[in-house]
Amino acid sequence: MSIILKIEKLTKKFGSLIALNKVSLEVPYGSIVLLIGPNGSGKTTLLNCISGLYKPNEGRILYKEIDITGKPPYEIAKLGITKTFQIPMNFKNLTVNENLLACYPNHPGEKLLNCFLKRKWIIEENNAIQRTIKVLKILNIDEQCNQIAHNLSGGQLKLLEFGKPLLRDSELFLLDEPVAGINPFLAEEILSYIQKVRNEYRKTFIIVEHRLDLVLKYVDYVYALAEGEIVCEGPPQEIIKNEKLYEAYFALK
Amino acid sequence: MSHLVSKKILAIFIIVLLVVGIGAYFVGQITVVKPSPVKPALSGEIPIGVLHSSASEEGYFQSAINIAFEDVNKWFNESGIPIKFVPLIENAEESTTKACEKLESLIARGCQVIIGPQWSTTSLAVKPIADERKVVLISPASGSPALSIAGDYFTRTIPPIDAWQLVDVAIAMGRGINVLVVVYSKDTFGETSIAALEKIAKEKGVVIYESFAYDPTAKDFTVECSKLVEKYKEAVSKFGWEKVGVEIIGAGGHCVPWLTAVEKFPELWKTASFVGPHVAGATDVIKYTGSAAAKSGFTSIGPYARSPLSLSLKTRHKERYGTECYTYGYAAYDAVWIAALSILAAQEYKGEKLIKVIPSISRVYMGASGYCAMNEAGDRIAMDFEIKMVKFINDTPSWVTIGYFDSSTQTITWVST
Amino acid sequence: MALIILDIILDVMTFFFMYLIFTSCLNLQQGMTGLTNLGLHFFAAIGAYIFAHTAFLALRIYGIELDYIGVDNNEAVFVLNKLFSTDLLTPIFTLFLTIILVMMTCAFLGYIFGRISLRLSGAYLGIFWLCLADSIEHIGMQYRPLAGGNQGVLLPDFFKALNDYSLLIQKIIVILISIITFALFKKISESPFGRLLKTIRENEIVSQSIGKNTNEIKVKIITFSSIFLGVAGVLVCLRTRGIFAESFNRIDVSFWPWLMFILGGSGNLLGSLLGTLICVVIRRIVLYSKFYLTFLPVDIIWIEPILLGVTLCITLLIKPRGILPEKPHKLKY
Amino acid sequence: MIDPLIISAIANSLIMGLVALGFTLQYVTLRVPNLAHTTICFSSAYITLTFWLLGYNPYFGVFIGFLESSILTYLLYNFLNMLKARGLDDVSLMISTIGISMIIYGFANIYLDYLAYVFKTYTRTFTLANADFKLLGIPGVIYISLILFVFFLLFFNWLLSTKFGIQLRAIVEKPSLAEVHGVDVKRVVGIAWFIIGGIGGIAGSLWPLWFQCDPWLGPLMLTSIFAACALGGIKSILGSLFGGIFIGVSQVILLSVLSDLVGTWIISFKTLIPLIIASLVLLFLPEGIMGKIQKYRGG
Repeated sequence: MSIILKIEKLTKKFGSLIALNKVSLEVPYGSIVLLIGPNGSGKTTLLNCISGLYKPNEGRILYKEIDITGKPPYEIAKLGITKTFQIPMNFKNLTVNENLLACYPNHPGEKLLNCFLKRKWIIEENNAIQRTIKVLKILNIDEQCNQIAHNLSGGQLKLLEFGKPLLRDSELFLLDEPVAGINPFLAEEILSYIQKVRNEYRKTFIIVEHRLDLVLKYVDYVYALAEGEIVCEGPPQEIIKNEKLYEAYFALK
Repeated sequence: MSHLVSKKILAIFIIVLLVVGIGAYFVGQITVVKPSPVKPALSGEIPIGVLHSSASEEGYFQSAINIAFEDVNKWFNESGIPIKFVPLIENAEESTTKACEKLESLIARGCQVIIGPQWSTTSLAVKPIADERKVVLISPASGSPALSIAGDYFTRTIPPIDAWQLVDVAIAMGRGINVLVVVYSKDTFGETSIAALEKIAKEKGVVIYESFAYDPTAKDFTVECSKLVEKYKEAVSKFGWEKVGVEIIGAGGHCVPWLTAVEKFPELWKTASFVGPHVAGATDVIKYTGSAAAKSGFTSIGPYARSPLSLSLKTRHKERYGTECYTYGYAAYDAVWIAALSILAAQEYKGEKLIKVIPSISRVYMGASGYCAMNEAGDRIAMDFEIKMVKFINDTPSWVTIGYFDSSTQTITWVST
Repeated sequence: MALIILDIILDVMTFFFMYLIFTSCLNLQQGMTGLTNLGLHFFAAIGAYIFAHTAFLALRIYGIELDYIGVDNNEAVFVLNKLFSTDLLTPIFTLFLTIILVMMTCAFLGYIFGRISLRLSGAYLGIFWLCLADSIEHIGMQYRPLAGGNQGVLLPDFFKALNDYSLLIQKIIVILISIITFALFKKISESPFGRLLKTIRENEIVSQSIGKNTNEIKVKIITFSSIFLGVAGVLVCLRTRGIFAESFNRIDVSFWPWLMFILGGSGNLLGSLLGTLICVVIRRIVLYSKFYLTFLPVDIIWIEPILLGVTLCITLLIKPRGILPEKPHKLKY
Repeated sequence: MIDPLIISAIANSLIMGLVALGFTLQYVTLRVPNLAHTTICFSSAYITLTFWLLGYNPYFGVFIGFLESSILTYLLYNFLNMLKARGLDDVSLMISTIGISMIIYGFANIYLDYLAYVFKTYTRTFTLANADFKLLGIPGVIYISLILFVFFLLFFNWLLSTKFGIQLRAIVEKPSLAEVHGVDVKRVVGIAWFIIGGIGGIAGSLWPLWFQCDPWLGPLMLTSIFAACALGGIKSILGSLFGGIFIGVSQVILLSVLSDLVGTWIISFKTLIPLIIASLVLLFLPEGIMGKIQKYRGG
């Protein structure tokens, strides 16, 4: 089982504060990896480093044996890594469908010169629309399809956020708290959908989530971070027995 | 849905505008081309356009123009001619694009003669339109030699800049100056003036030691003035105090800031000759910077005419507006008269006719600014000048006439005070 | 009287179409991409300055040596007018060449300045452009060889050969070019590219995280719109039959388009069109109706800036998103 | 007798500093560059003129100028808040300030026309330099502006240490948080704008006592003031003062030095100096000098 993402001794400093300290981890193809840890333990920083929003100070990030360390976000995204945001960040004044359509990968109509000739992009556009509708149906927010994004409720925003990576056929999904603030049933649905996607298309997921009760039974492998270091790792069943985790969380000594 | 509707409406509106407009234009062309079958003998109200080109100096001759229109209408009324002239006043506030717009709006309102524009820059800008639409411009203030072209529709009631600079040089020479330190405003007036000055100075054997430009939009001339002082000192050290004079070339509006700056530099208070912009008798110079002007012996020239009109205009302007009539006010006053008389002579209110009549009328008209004879190019041939200087008269600075320039003999007769 | 009214209509139309170019560019930059630009007169001035040098190309062709920017300007114009009264090909070629040159230069400059201004955004960017444009205007006014300085450069009548119809032809050219510009920009706003631009306006980071190279696109947009701004500058000069740096000042060329743009509705091209129409019509009505507004105790020319300001403020108060706000993109299925 | 250049430089820089101070404070409190600020400030110069025309000492104008300008600024602040409540973005707010400045420009011209009509004189471009008193051969405006400058410097030091000042700083740091902690943002910022507008008004009313003044002065000064603020670091109030002083000095001294170096032709390009400084600073030093220093201190 080969490795899709390999992180070697990744270090990220904000001024004097060390957010990530020599973090190394490996993510195999088609796995669902969970990152847990108390707030400020650097989970989100890690994701941001992978997706290129932050430039790490040291270490390397290898994606399919390609070094993507410090590449600009759009290139990394083009390579097939998609990140969703903890607080749903979307294009507020655009409609839901536009939000999704914009995510459609390498659209010919998004070239300045093509856009004057409709025939050059109309077919691709239709495909995009079909796909969007499918995704909207899956996330059952298709009633809100033509609403302006900032009129949606928090949960719907989460769903929209989760819809973006589905529209892009990425290999690796970085989901930052995908089910936080969503009612348990929907959360279960989303997570099971993640598993379905994984099983059918062999996509890979890295999930940051606090609600272990919901998530644990879906993931294959867990990394626990604390103060920017990986304190323990392992399959979910073992990790919950591991007291290092509780130390990390509750600083028990 | 409303989206589409508004789209449709707009589209229709545009198309209608387009069609109507172009159609209108053809109609316009045709009607303009064939001589309009208007009244044989001229009568009724006739609009004459007035186009100011700067807000800041508007006050300088709008007042004179008002008086002129009253006089003209009074005269026509008394002599029983059923014509009344109404001024249509526009102001282009120093923007050439605006000037073009306003001119077109004046033409659209049926003006065939337009008094103005004021400054050479604006005149140059609007001249092509005037030529195209065959409308006569009579400028009371733009002296750029670039405007003296025969066969165009631009005329003026002041002589080209050379005439003015000739006087400035004559003053200097009359005071025994043969070195000049000059500073000029970086605009049409200033640049053409300095060119003329250099030419004349060369002929007369006056050395221009140094001449540099200043930004007319500047709000503080201290730096410029310090440079001026620097150069002046150099010149004095080379040629001696009594040989060196200072001249400032610029629009009338620059007098006040310049004199403000001069007051800060005692070196300039005692110069052999200090000649400034052509604002002889301007009230604001006295009001705002009187002491500086008096200290530095600020000298300036204005039109001078031994004509009753001149005096009456002067006095009435003073009593009505509380200010002296500005130099170009006299010229503007004459412009109105010439326009009116030419319309009367042509018996038809059309630019093509009038441009032929105006020069000949100007040759028989003795105006407030003197004898306004124009040449073929529509430029005023000559003008007599009054040389005024600001002096302390029992401790209140005021304008004093120190001499007269006779254009026929090109000599100054100094008044002993 | 009828003639006057028709004249006025054509006049209004020319102005409308001239301003339409500026407002559409503004709509593309600010309304869609979120690139604030208070210095629309920068590229307009550049285009005009280039025109000042190419306009007298014919002299070279006919082999006449004159300092057409400086002292011999009038003579040059005189000569050219005489030549053009029989010749139509040369002037048209000159204009064509001018427009090509202006397009190329403005594209180049747009690319350069777009690149170096990437680090700025929002108000900063706007004021950066304002400073840039004001300085270029000032240089044009002070430095004679660039564009005649304060005296400006007079242009020959390029369609002298069609003596009476020359004005009409010029106006038609303005109208055509502006319609082409509008059509192109409309295409952009309706295409996925327009959607992409909106994503940049809304949230650049997200746009990057879904694989859009936002910087490239921004530079593209500035380059593209600066081409049309430059051409608009040429058209302004063609209309005023002269090149005067001070006619490219902030109020006429930047603030008025901004007002039209805000009035019509940001991000909606039709809104810009409507705003332009309203503003131009109002302005011309004020201009022409001056003599029926004599009851006003003040000089009418001060009414115009007040009108600008009041219209803007009231619009922002009553309809913050403009008369025709941006339409949400509906999906039918 | 001091060289007038120096006096010009001092007067110019002090006035610039006071105006730039207002611009920065308004920016940091509302996050909107108030492009009408200079127009409002220099509109109080007409009050000075009025007093002089009425035959009083022009310095009476300073007090009324303070009131006029501060009230205008306060009204503007409320207007901007009204717009903000309607969900306008910063750029639209900035444009609205342009509109305001145009309105003020128009009314200023009308007012000057009125003065010209009443006092039968030319008021379009005016300067009251010789209406000013002299002390030891130095015009009074220098003393007055110096005193005011120092006074406001101390005043601000004191103000920022009071409860009001702390609240203000909290707002500058994080408006939402300040609001949560029970700071009446509208009131505090409103007062700040009132004061700062007044200070600008005083600076503006001192202007005609040494320089020339006309209605277009305010809009013209905008770029210089912005250059000053950008140079000092748009976020730093102290920086803007120094930026203003620097620009003010450079407009006079730098120009005269340049004209010595490259020749007198440079003088006609004097308006370019602030424009170029502003563009360069924006491009290569966006956080300004003060920002750089703080960064440097921060390590």
